[in-house]
Amino acid sequence: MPYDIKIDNFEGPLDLLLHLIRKNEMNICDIPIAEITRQYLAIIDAMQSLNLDIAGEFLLMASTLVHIKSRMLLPQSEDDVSEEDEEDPRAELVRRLLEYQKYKEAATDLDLLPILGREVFARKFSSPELAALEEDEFQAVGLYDLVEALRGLIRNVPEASYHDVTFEQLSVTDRINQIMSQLAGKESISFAELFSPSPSRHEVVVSFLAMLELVKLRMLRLLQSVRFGTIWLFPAVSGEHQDGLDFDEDALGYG
Amino acid sequence: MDTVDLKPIIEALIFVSESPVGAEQLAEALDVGKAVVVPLLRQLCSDYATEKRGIVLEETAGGFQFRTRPEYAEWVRRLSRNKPFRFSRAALETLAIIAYRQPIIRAEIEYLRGVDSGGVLKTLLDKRLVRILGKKDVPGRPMIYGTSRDFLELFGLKDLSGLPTLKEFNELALEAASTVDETS
Amino acid sequence: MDTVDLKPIIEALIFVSESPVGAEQLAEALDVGKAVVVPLLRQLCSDYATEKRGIVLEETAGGFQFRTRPEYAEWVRRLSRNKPFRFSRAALETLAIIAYRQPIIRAEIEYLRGVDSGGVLKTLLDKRLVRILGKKDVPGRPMIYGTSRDFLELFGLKDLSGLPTLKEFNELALEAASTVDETS
Repeated sequence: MPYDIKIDNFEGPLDLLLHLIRKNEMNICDIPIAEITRQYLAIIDAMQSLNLDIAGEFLLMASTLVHIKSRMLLPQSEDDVSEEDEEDPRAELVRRLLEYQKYKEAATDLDLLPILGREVFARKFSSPELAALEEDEFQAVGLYDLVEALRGLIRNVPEASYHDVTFEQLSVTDRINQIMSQLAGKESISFAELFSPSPSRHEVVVSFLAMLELVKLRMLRLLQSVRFGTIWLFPAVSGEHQDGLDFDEDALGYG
Repeated sequence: MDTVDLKPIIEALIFVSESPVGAEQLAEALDVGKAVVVPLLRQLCSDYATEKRGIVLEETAGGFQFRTRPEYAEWVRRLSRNKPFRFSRAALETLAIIAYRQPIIRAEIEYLRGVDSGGVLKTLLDKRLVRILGKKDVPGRPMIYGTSRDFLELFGLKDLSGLPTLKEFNELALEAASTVDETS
Repeated sequence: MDTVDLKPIIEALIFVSESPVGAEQLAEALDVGKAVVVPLLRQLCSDYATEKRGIVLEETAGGFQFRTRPEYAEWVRRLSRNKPFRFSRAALETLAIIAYRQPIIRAEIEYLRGVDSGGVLKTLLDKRLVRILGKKDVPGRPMIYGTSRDFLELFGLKDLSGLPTLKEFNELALEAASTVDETS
């Protein structure tokens, strides 16, 4: 009895038909269309009576089967059918079934291959050797990135904090000296390290101007390991680093 | 440079790469001709294959990659506590159709499978196993699909010619492809 | 189990682990005593050290790990420098907006992305995937952006009409959402 068949177990109507043909040991090139249609419809009916959702494709195939069946019943007319059109009404369905079977087998064959992450494993992660490298390799920072970092900082400054700090005005020159002494003896410091824990807007602006001045004087290099990452300040020790500066006028256009 | 010394360097370079490394890539990094690299790669492959080792050097997706031996899968899973994944039949069928019939459009896939395949197709695109090759010059200009490098890598294929041979059927297969039990 | 066979398994297990693997961990996964594993680990270490290989097995604080030979660091760096350019999410988003909405000005891109896009835009201009088409005749005369020939080449497109239509994609996505996870 075909009624114990669960439609969910089939990928589609072609899969279900292949199953029925095989189960009934029918000849695929000469499918008893009336019988297979009967069994197919019985399954669909059984499913519907259980109030199960049946995908449209299964219903479409049902109507295709009924259509083929009716064409098989019609007597062949010699007049209105030319010879090439005189194809077995089942021919297209048979082609599709054989074609489908081919890919179904191919799918099984694919599944038998040793699959990466299932039977075989590779090093699907960044090796520590490379991770270390990436940290070393800094990209030169354009002005745009600098302005972005500044904007980020200003955004973090609470409104209230800069209203009452007017008495302690820092000059750019003072700040230049401070930065240079902060950098003394160090390989680098981060942009954020320049500031007190909650800097005033004035402090941020002055620091920024001081930094620009130092860059202009080629006493400082600014580098960043990734875009939008932390900006690092390096003391420019010799002339060889001057190329590292990425200060084209274009960059300003984005600020 | 003495070529004798290049073999371990090639070994190291393939080892650190996340994806398969091609002979051209190696030749460029080593500043030698491809003709120097290729025989060394062959040698490395056979070194790993003949010595009883846990790792083999495989040619896949246009490059070379170290992989664990398939028979050790269970141990690897035990250590990493990974459950084995499996492909659904829908995904495998669709993948097979695309692999063997590419370039192919969605309507053709659906005609062959007899079911709507938009959802599976999207999943395969998301998993980067399938890619869009372009658009077909027919009304509606539907997208054309094909398999990706990741597909080759996943199935350990050198290139598309490495796909299992497609069996042509004139009748039902005797040993019918699994039906009911194998669904996931 | 014969201990002779454990060595390649241990090799495979350490090979695929992202972090160093300890002897206890291996013993547990292999279901043997630590006393079985330790001498095999020593042997593996010396195998790799004595044969002239590109990889060495190192014991670090957390356990055992394969590393490339330190003297090959320069080669590793050379290989990684040749790595193809990787798109960040931001770059891809921006490129997509420009590709589909060109000619477009920066303000429109930023309106769509909801974030400042100057940096990505600069990167894309630097990589020559995006070009400046001209200046818009509105106050401020903002620059108008579009995609380049390199962009078409990179994505294997003959011309812009080859871009997949969003409608076709939305359809796929919709169906994917309505199906249960297909490949797991």
